[in-house]
Amino acid sequence: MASSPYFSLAVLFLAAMGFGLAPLGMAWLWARMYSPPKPNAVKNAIYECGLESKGDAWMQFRSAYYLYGIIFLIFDVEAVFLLPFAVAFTGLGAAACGAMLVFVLLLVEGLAWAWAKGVLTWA
Amino acid sequence: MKTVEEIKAAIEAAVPGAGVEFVSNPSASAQHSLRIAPQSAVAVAKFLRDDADLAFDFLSNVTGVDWPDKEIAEKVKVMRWVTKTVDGPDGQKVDQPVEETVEETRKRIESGCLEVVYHLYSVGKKHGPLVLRMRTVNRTDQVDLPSLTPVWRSAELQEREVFDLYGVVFGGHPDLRRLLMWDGFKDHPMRRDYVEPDDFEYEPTPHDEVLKRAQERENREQRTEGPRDRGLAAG
Amino acid sequence: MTVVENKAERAEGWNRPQVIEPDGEGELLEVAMGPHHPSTHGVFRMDVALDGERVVRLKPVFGYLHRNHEKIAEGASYLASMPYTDRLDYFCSLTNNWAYALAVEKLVGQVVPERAEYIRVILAELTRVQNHASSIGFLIQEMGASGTPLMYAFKEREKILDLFESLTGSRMMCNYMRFGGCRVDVSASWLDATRKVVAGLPAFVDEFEALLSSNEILMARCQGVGILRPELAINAGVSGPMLRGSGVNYDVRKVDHYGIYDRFKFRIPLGDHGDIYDRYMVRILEMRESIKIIEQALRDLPAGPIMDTRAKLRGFRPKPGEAYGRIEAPKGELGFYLISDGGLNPYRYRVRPPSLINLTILEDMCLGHNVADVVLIFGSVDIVLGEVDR
Amino acid sequence: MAVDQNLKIELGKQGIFVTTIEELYNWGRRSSVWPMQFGLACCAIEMIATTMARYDLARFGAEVFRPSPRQADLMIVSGTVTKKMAPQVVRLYNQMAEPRYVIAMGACAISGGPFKQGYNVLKGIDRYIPVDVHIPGCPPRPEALIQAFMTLQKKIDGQPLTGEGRPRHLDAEAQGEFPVPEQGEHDLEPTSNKGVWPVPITIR
Amino acid sequence: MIATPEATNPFFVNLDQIFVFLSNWLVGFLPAVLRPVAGVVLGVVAIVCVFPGLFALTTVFERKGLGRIQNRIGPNRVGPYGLFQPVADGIKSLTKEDIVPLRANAVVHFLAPLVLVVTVFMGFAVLPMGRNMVLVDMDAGLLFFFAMGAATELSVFMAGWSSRNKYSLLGAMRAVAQMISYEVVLLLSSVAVVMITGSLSLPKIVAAQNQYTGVFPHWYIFTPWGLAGFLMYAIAATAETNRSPFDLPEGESELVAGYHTEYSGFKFALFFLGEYLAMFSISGLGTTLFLGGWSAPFSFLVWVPSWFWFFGKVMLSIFVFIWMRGTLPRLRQDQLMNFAWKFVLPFTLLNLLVTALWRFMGEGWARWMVCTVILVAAYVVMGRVEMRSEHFGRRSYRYAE
Amino acid sequence: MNAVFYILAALTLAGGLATVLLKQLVHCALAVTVAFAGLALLFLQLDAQFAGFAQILVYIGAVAILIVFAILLTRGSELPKDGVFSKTWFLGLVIAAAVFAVLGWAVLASVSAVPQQNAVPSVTVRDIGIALVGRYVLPLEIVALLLTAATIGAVIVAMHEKERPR
Amino acid sequence: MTTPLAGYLLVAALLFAIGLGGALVRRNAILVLIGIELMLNAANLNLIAFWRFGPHPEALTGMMFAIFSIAVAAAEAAVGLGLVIAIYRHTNTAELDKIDRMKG
Amino acid sequence: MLGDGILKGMAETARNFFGSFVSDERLTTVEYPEQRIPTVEAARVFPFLVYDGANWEAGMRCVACQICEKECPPKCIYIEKSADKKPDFVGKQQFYPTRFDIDVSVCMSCQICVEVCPFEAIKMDTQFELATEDRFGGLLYDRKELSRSNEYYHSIHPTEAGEVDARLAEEKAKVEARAKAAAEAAAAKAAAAANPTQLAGGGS
Repeated sequence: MASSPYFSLAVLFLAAMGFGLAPLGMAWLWARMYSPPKPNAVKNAIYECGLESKGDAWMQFRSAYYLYGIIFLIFDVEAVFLLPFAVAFTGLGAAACGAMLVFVLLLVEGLAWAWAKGVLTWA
Repeated sequence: MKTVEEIKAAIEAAVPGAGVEFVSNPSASAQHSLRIAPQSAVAVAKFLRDDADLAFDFLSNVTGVDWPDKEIAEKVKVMRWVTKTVDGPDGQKVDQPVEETVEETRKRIESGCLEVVYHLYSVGKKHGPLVLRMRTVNRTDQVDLPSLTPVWRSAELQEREVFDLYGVVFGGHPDLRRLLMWDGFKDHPMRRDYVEPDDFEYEPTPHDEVLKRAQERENREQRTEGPRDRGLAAG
Repeated sequence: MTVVENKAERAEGWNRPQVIEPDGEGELLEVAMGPHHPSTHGVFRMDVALDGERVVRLKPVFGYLHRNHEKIAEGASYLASMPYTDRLDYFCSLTNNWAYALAVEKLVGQVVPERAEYIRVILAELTRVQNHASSIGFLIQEMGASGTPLMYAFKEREKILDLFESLTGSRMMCNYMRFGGCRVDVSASWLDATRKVVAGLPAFVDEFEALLSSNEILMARCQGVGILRPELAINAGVSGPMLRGSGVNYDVRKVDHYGIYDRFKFRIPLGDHGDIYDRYMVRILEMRESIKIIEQALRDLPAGPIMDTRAKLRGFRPKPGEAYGRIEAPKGELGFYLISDGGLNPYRYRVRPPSLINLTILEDMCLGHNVADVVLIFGSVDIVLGEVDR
Repeated sequence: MAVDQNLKIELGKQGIFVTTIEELYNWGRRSSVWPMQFGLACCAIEMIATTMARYDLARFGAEVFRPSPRQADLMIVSGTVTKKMAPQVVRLYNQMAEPRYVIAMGACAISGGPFKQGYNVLKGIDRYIPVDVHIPGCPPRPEALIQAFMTLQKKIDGQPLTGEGRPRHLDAEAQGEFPVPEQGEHDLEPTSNKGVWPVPITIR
Repeated sequence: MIATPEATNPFFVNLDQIFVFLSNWLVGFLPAVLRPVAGVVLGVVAIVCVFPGLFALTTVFERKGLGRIQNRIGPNRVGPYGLFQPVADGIKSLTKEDIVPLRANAVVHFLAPLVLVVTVFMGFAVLPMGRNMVLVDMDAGLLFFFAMGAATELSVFMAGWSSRNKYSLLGAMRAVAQMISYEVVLLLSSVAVVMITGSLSLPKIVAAQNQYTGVFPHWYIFTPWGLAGFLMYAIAATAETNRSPFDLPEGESELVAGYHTEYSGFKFALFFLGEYLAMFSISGLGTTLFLGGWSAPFSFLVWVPSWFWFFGKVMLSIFVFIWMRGTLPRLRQDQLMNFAWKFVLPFTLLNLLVTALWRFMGEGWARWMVCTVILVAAYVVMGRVEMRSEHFGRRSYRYAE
Repeated sequence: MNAVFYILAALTLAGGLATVLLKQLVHCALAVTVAFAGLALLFLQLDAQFAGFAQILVYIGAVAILIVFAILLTRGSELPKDGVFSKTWFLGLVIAAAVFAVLGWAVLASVSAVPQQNAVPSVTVRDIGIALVGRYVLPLEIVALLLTAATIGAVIVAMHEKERPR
Repeated sequence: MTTPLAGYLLVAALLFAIGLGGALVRRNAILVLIGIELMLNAANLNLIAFWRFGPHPEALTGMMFAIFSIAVAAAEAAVGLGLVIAIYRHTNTAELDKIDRMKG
Repeated sequence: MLGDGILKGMAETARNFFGSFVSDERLTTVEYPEQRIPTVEAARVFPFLVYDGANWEAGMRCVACQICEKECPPKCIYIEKSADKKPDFVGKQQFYPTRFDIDVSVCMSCQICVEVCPFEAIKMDTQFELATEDRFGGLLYDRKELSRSNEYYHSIHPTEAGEVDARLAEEKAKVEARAKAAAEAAAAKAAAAANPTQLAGGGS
């Protein structure tokens, strides 16, 4: 079991967790023992340039973010297909590469369309 | 550049009934000014800006001046009847009404005003300054003046400042709010009769007014609370 | 250049900021930038309404540094206001001194000895150099350059401040000029030191330009952003490098012929686009011109007294009257308006602060731009809060 | 404690453990004072000059100017605090995380300075928040700010971790919130925080 | 590998493998059952100790280096040469009060820095830091790295959203938009390397580059497509780690401190740590992909331990990060996004084609010429287009007398 | 079947349940990433390394971000005033339970009939790559078409008609 | 439980049911989509499990299906969420019953 | 080409980076407090009171004329005049200040007090390291804390102090000459007045 790569990853995961949690725990202990936290209404208010915060930050955002998200998603998926192809690339013939080229070009066409449509222009 | 008198004539020619008044400046700078009537101010301003010869397109400076109510004491000669003891023809002293001129000081309050002063230059013709002035009727309720912001944008913030600090209300100003003091503030601090808030608590090197207040406070504090240990026992 | 007279523009409200309609998607995010905000050069606040990241409304809020300069000056003697003028635009105390001295001299008709005029010119131009360098430094700092240009600017500024200190006794608050001259005379060693510093300035400007002027990121961020049309600039009373960045040839040094500027050969750089980059370049080029002026002044500096013999410090009572004196301060036209009622104190004392009036059109320049541009546009106006709020 | 703190730490690294937790704590605090990016007026320029090449506050590990009060330790009140600004200053101070320090830089911050006669000027920030170090000057030279900074470090060094003399932030009873003044019709209300600023008495 | 006398010298071989031997030696004390586990634990401990230590050093060197760029000294008082500065900063952060705003979402607020640190640490698992020095050699190592990198975006969003602060949320949204845009480039620019190497396993990628022609190594950066890919990778890596000139999410000039505005104490320190660790891991990956990983730059230097080269190269790229931070102003959001999608991404896609061309053209100088010409021409043309579409360029100025 | 499987299964299901039950939408989105991550780990446990990492990359890296964007774009951060469950929640629950019952029965009833292979299959990324442009080239191109169509469709649907002239 | 396959299949079934329940029970359209996403993922788990324990893992069928399914599900998510955003823009709500009412 | 401006900038910073190791021009830090920028002669920080001789109280030049108090722009000087008089440096009977307070937390270092002082009694110090934790005790200087010897004045402003000394010596000489003349005249007068009596006496 220990030879499995995932075991190392799990150990690293736990270690990283520990690395994050240990100092936070120490900080908490320190606060318990010596330096009492002193929360109050002004301190725990939202910071806004020294003024009282007006309105909520949780507001409606614009669709531009989402549009970029879509294109990113598509390219992420493309990468998922591209990576195994790339690994196999050295042993592949021109026809197989052509197939991949078609795949990539189809997605690029989507990108080009979005570009032409002005989606890629951040407002 | 034309002289101020020539400009005055030009204005009067262009804007009938402008009510322009020449105000001379006795100081060495000799920057004489024109006092314009508020009702025709915008028309005059537009003329000054758009006239090809004058072309005062650059409003450099806008400021307020406070002329407080003045107590004028004048001596008036008054004729009145006074009972005087005169030597009568029979040697007796007789009281007799006599008409006589008496000097009497009479006090009257001359209503003050708020004045707004504009300094104009011309960028195209490179001349200036032309000084314009406007006066309000008094300092209390009739403090309206027309805003020149539609003519010269640079008046926008400066007129707001005059409104804030002097209390001149500019009619036609697009956004007349306080500029420097906070919104809830009530006074106009640049007026000469403005009373500062009593935030005096302590000053190590007091003078005059401050010293008086320091002593008052000192007495009050000692009466009510007694001396504090953090006090600075100076002297 | 001559201002294009566009009659159609003279329609009602042409000089107001355009109204930007939000495009209806998403809500407006109302953010207060300031008074404690890293990019507002101190305590300035802009209430910004953002549609996405696009600014659709911007209301500047002033007064966080309103220190009642004018009120204090009306209660103090003419001389006592001089050190207060240092604290108006605290980058350029010497030009403030000069403007105030000039106004008082106009009021009482004092003549300044020639040597003092030369010293004033040298100091004012040194002030201009260090102000422009620092203001560019701050502008690029806002662009996020981790302070490197600012550091270089301040390195040079320190040299100039050393000169100020060894002459006037203080680094920033020089309190040097007096009505009718200057407080102390310059020494030969000071002049030598100045020559040395001035000799190093062109190299500094070159370095600055190599670091910044052709940087693609800087060009991309500054060009075409915050455009100010010349007609609006004039109408809004904008002055200084901002006005010239918009292509208007107007420099009080050339127009009013105050001091002895007529004796020096220098040019006025002008921008054609009126955007941030033009303002930046106009400042860079003005620095180069200022160096030329200083060199000429140092060469021609005459001997002689530095104070008008009739000048007096205490009990200074001008005749009743008024005067408006202005100079070309590094940030624009700095004017002082004084009314004397014959007393020891000015009856009315008014500062015409270029910083405040240059901010009149802040909203016009910012509307429709990205919120990140607001910071830059604001930085390119080059203000100092001490002068804006007084 | 004349022994150099750095030396002590070094000794500690080499196994000679002379460093108590209190000293370590104080050493850590004083060696890593991050100021808040907070400039008010003229003095702010000198404060900036202090961080610049000639004076280089970074040598003390204090060049990390944090724009957010949450991450800052030190508030350098550098310049005139007007009545319009005072509530914001106090709020910002409140929003800083403990331990926090305040340096009142320059005449205006200490007492209103030359502008104290003005109607809109707060006569000293210490009317509302506790100030650790005062630097007179108008504006103080950059070196003076560095010296004030060193004074602050010395002050931190002298603070015990427990017991009577411990600083405010270690004391659960001590005040943690400093009321933000309101802007009234003529003046701030209240005009000072009596808990921080007991009015001193002068006998003239 | 070309055998130089030093390379075969057992001393240098031992030096090269010193950490491997050390680990084996230490593990040797344990019973055989525990040995594999202990080996893993040792490796993990090494990662968890070395990189935070490197982070501490880097913060000092960054501050000192920036100082030098700016003609000043930088921290030099806390400990010898200021080296204990990070220790002090750490102690300070540990003992600082932890503020969670009342209206914030406390759980997410707490989790965000943890998620960041954990995911960033995970990336180190597949980086070969020297010969035989990799925690996990997986068949899909590169994919794993990117999968972990993708999760950091979520932590940034969590931080910004949970703070309920306008600047935080705006900063987080910016950060996420920026990171997803450049993540694509990061992926696609490494695909070129994978195409030539034929493996997603990072040790294999290094091994493929650890060959020499004469004294010169076969690093991919020394090929036209490799150089282009590296440039794009470097740009994307800078953006991905939010470093200048792409540091908008923290751009203090408008967003105060970006998504960690409301963080104090050690949580903030964890963000700081996470950012630097991400910088290390992304530089480590760049080193592995394009700069030959742990291989020596010249064949006569192969006797120098491999881990030295790896860390040396990483530190060199960190230096470039610092250098850029000291020089460049930052871009604007729209410019940054446009740059990613309209310049970097198309160029990277083109680079993929060129890479394919490179393989199909076979050995010889012709492919050097053709590939170089295509890439340079494309760069110049696209650069022009970029400058024109963003409306900037050099200007001249006029004077009035 | 071992402890790891149970842990991962529990993680996944807990993530799924939390997604369905939590009030705050952003919390749901974060919980669903946990479920995604658990699934990815299950894939890894099933020796499908590539699929597992691809799952993390696509779902946690992209889909979760997209969900989060969608939530912020529709003001989903605010808690709805009138409950998070629909009026017909009970019916939904019943249907879900019924479906689970059917599925579970089917699994338990049929799975023992399927021949099982317990040796670890040795599948490398290279194999996948070769298969992708070999046997599965048609699905690949179709997926490309689908993705392009999805891009265009999603963009058109989500794009805001710009009212202001550009 | 006799075979490991059954365990995975049961988990998948449970996840599917959870997803279905979520899709049916929640009012918010985004959560409905998330529920559907969960169901698709459950199917993926099935695919992988069958591939792993099936007779011909070297044929890669289940694996490839899973990968394609990931791609398709991602595209579905993109379009679905896009629809939600579009609907929100019209009706100013993402709650399904309210959307219903708006139409009616 | 896209990017050459950036490269140019990078080259510039690289030059500065490497230059900082070799050239002083590119490493301008002055490591305060160990190194100091030499104080220039003209420097001014806060005022002090000059006294002659060894005893500050006896030698204080200030005659409590209160001109500086009136002219001080921020009004940070507070003077109380004595009831009695003491001889000044020329021996003339003068008032002296029983209190002379300067609140350096208000002082704006403008030097106007120095300019208006007709008695060369108040001068500007160059000491700027005045940071203190004590707001009131530390920043309100009384006349004892303010007084510095003429030698100190010479040490910080040698040229100016020399001029002042020369001027004072001249004045003193003038006064003495006048006094001498007056004394002589008086003596002569006295002699003239005395002589007759002498004569008379002699004559009697």
